[in-house]
Amino acid sequence: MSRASIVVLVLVCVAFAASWVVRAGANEGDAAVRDAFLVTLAAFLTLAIFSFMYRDNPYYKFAEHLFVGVSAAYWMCMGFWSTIVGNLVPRISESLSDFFQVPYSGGGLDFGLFYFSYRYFYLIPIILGILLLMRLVPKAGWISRWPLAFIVGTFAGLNLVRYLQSDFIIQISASFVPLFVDWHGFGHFFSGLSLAANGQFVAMLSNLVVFLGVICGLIYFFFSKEHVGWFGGASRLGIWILMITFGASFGYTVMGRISLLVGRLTFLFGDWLGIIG
Amino acid sequence: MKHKLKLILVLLLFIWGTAAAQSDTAPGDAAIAAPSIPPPAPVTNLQATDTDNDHGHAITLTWEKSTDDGAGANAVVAYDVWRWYPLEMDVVDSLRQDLAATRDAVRAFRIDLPRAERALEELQEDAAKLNTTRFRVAVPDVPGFTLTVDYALSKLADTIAYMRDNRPILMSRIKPEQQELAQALERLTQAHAAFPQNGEWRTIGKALAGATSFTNTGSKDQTSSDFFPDYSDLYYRVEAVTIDPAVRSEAVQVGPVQSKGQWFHTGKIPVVLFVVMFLVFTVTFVQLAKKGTDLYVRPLSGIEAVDDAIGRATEMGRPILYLLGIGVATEVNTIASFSILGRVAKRVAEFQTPIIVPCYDPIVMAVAQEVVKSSFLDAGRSDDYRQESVFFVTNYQFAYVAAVNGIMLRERPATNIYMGKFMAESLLLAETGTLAGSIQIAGTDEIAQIPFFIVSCDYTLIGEELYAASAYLGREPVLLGSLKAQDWAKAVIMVCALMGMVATALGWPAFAHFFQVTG
Amino acid sequence: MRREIPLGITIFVGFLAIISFFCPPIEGLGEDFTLFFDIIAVFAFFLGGGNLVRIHASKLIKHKADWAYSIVTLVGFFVMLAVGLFKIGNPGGISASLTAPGSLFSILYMNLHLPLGSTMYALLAFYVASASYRAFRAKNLEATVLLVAAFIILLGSTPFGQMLTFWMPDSLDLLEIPNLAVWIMSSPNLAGQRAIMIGIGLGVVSMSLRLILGIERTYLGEDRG
Amino acid sequence: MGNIGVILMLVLIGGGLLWLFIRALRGREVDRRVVFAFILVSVALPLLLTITFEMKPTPVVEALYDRIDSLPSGSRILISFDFDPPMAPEVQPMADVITRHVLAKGHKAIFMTLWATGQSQFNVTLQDVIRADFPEKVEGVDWVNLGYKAGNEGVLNVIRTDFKKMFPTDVNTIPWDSIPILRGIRSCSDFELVISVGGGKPGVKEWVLFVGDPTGVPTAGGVAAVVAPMLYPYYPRQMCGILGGIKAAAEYEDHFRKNYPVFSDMKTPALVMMGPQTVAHVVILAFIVIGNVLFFVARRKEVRR
Repeated sequence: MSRASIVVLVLVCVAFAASWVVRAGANEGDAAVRDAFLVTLAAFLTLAIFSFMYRDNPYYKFAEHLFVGVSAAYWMCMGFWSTIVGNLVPRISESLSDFFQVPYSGGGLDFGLFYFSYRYFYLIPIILGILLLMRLVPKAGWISRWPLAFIVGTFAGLNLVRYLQSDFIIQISASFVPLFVDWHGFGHFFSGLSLAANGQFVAMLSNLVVFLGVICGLIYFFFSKEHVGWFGGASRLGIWILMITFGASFGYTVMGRISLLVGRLTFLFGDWLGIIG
Repeated sequence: MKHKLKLILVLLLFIWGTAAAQSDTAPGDAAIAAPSIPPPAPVTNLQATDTDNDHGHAITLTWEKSTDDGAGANAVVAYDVWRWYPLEMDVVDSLRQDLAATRDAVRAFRIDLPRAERALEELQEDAAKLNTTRFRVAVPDVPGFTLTVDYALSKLADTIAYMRDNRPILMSRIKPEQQELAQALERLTQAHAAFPQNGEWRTIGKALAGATSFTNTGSKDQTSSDFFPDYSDLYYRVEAVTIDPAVRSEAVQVGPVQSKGQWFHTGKIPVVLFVVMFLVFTVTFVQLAKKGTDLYVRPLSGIEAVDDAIGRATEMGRPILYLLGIGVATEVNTIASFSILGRVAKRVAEFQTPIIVPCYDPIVMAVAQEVVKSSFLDAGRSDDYRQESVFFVTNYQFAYVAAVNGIMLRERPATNIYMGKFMAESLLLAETGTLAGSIQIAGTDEIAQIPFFIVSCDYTLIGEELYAASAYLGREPVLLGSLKAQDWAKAVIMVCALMGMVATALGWPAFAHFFQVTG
Repeated sequence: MRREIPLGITIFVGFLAIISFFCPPIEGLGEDFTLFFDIIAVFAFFLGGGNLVRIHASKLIKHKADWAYSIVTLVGFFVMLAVGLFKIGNPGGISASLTAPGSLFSILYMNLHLPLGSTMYALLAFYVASASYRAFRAKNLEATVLLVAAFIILLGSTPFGQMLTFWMPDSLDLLEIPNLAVWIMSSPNLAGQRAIMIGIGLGVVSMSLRLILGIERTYLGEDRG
Repeated sequence: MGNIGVILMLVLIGGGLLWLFIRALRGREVDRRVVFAFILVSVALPLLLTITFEMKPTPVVEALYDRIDSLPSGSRILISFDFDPPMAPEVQPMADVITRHVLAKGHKAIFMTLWATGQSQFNVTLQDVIRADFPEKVEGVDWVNLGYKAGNEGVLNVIRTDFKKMFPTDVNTIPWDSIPILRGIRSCSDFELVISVGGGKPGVKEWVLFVGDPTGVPTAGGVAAVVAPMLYPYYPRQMCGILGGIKAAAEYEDHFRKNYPVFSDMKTPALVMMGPQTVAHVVILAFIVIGNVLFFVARRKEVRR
């Protein structure tokens, strides 16, 4: 450890302690000391992450490693309580439901002709889960491919039809737009020609842009045809449309990112330092 | 303070008596007023059919409006819908409620008995500590209401005794009650067939004036209170009602009708057609490719860059970082990334460059380990494979980023490859990668994140290209065949869009209507 | 056999899932499969958590670079795990929600996990700026188009966009920056989004078909088509 | 005092940018840490000085406002809180102002969440809006919170046809049938409007795909800016209004405040946030200009060589 880093460490510790004491004095109630510690800790972690922007440093490393450990455990606990206790147990066992004090729901699959109780149906994921854990046994590791095959297969099937319906068929039909909006002949069209945002020309222009944009965008994605000649021209128009899309998307997103920073600074200035209301 | 919890149990006792209570509802006697307006005309052409495209348990009624639906003194304001219920339905209902009550009671006992016992013990301990039983404890939720400890103790003891005595009895009742319910359910079909004996008409709903249809649905769950029996003869009546509820048309009756599930949802025919189209295209072109037909694919710069990037890493003697993103193994983008990882890992094994694969999801990690391992095996370098090169980081987006950013600055990989699903972390990763001076190749189908990759990575695969990448890298004719099929589907779409536009311009809604998917 | 059985499973369940979409009596199967996956994922947490602990423990034992920080990870992991799995310090005991207000688990979440996560997220504000500065340069035609679109949208989301162009006559008011921003969002942007969406839809469908038909099997650790 | 602060701020930021611009003309790059510092200052100072602007609603925002406003009062509206604390700064203001509008108009609000973490976010709205501004509204009669159910899109698949199956009780375990506001609600189609406020997955898009499209119930959403462009293809056919990002929230707040004078002094977190937003945007724009100046200066040098 260099001398400078020791000085920094001491300063950080002093600042932490000072903040704890000052906050504890400002807070009221039974848990004043505890709350002061927690808010100081949260502020310390916030600043530790921000310090990464300057460069990698021990405080960031500390925050990063803490974050990894805590978050891994957090999601494990959430998974256990919400999936196993919340969804699996109520379907398979009445006495376990009572143990965890969740309402037993039972139920099953009703195919009209026969009835398959969840009590047995939901043994399938348990078996698959145990097969997955066979990875830990070196000789039987290959059997863990079964649950993986199950997962990939089911979701390939489900995604296939879902995407076909929602991202595909519906999007195609949404691009069926009339190119002639409010059409009363050429005379009317040219006499009213203007760039007014809600005028006839702009409405028609928008529809044309959408239609051509979709077609050219799709042409850009053609893999098995060389992009030359008119096809190449269309593909070039397609990439421009995509670039406008990405530019717009980027510009729009900046807004949200600033809000997040405002949120953090509000915490630092408000909850921690108490200088804004 | 701490006696509060215990006292809940005492209160439980007071409530207990109501456990098996049943309530009778007497039908309200509506005052019979002399009709001041003439009754409206009844509905005509009433039809009852099984609701289409469902799993059963529903009947749809349709009718033509009463001629008085519209205006006039006796204008129809609503249509009352009635269904004939055999009395057996009530039997089923009450049996179901009994069973539920018994179950609840058993469960309550199972949970509350140990709590009551504990509470009794604690209360006794407290009393012993204070050496008196002459204090009062507050009852929660009832401000200002307190009980003497003596009273609370005796009540608790009574509760415990009551629970102990009754639990076995209650438990032994569940089985027979279940059987009884099952038998009653079996009798339902017969009871419905006995129309009009042993049953009565009950109102099941209202359709507002102007409506010409009504759907009567219920649950498919036999244990639910609104269970709707399939394959049973059902009868319906519809009456037109005026503003004065006593003035109504004569009832029109329809039946018998049975509900049942359909094996095919006709509203989804367009989807089926597209599935079949895809299947035909894919199989055809894959067969063609297998026969050796030469299929052209245009070069993708992002893909070509992968090889160079691996070469560069080898020259510099630095590792390659491969990220599968934050998708789980069910998502197709993650699966596409597995395929790309397989190809990349094979090259990496050939070049003997180290590879680092930090994973976001344990299942993804398991698959990735499998993929990398067999790629090394294929390259004939299974000895070089180290399992710790593919590892789990954490299951939370930003913690994952924090850790990967650390890896980037500390391990200084020569090349970062991002393939799969990326959300907000895209820019955090890519900017840190730029800072570390790595060559970066990205590919994602998250539209919102593509711009960030475009601005900070050297090469970016846009949307669909991610799915094509594995076929490109694999260079197997079969996979290229499926790319060709994809292009044909694209051509079909463009033709459809063109035709759709023409159809809209000419005012033919039928074409657009075909693309309507219901359900 | 080691390869045929998993492939058979994929093909069988894949087609089953497709059929369930069209067949009302088993339309709920997709839901059940989702839940199956969640349950299997919880089993997989044992793999993930085990892997995490093993890596950091080995770092610690072998005194690799930054080994001291592995202690932080391990302590954080085990403390959070114990608090969460056994609901330590939860006022409502076992029946209360894991994240009940006042429980130790939610206190740790609110004061460790949340500030860390939000701050990591907020770093984006800075990175967006540095990326715009570095990358939005008119190097070629495509880059210029990207730059101009982003510039107009950025300007349109500030009140200055209005101030710069409010003098435009009504017949040209499409060119007012806020209107132009809206038009870009709703016309070319929509076209681009839609093209990408349809493309992705196609890619997903094609990839899924390859999986179900057994053409693509890299995920099974097999690199032969 | 405030004015002096604003002027000082403008001088500081403007002067700094001018200096960087002049450096750029000489072909000197800006270090990324300098960019970071400018962003920090341009967000922190307006926040400390609370600078706000007037807003004019864009059509997509107005569409949602008009939809809520034109429904006959007493309509039942489902509002889903599908976000978590890290996302909250951006979408919580939308959830708050929509809730306020719905209740002020006399509609019935039914709340739920698809995110485990959405529960605590609802509590924020409960404290800040419902309890604070509408103490007379009765839980169970004017509004109800159904809470969280695990299962993401699975939940939507179920409630599309059978709400009670997924939510047998509300968050306080009061049975469905004994809550007056829910009487007659069987599925999502029984709502006059469904609004999802969120920014991730599952979120607004899932609501549109799994509920709005199949049932035809009007669906609207408030989302983080990053998701908004992805939703535009759904407007106006599949969605009847979109709030994208804090700017839309600010527009909604301003529009609502003007039309409901009773709430003229309500908290407007989104409007407050627009100050830092605007300054930061201008700074980013300036950096883009500086970057391009640098690029052209460098190119000219190359051409000369």
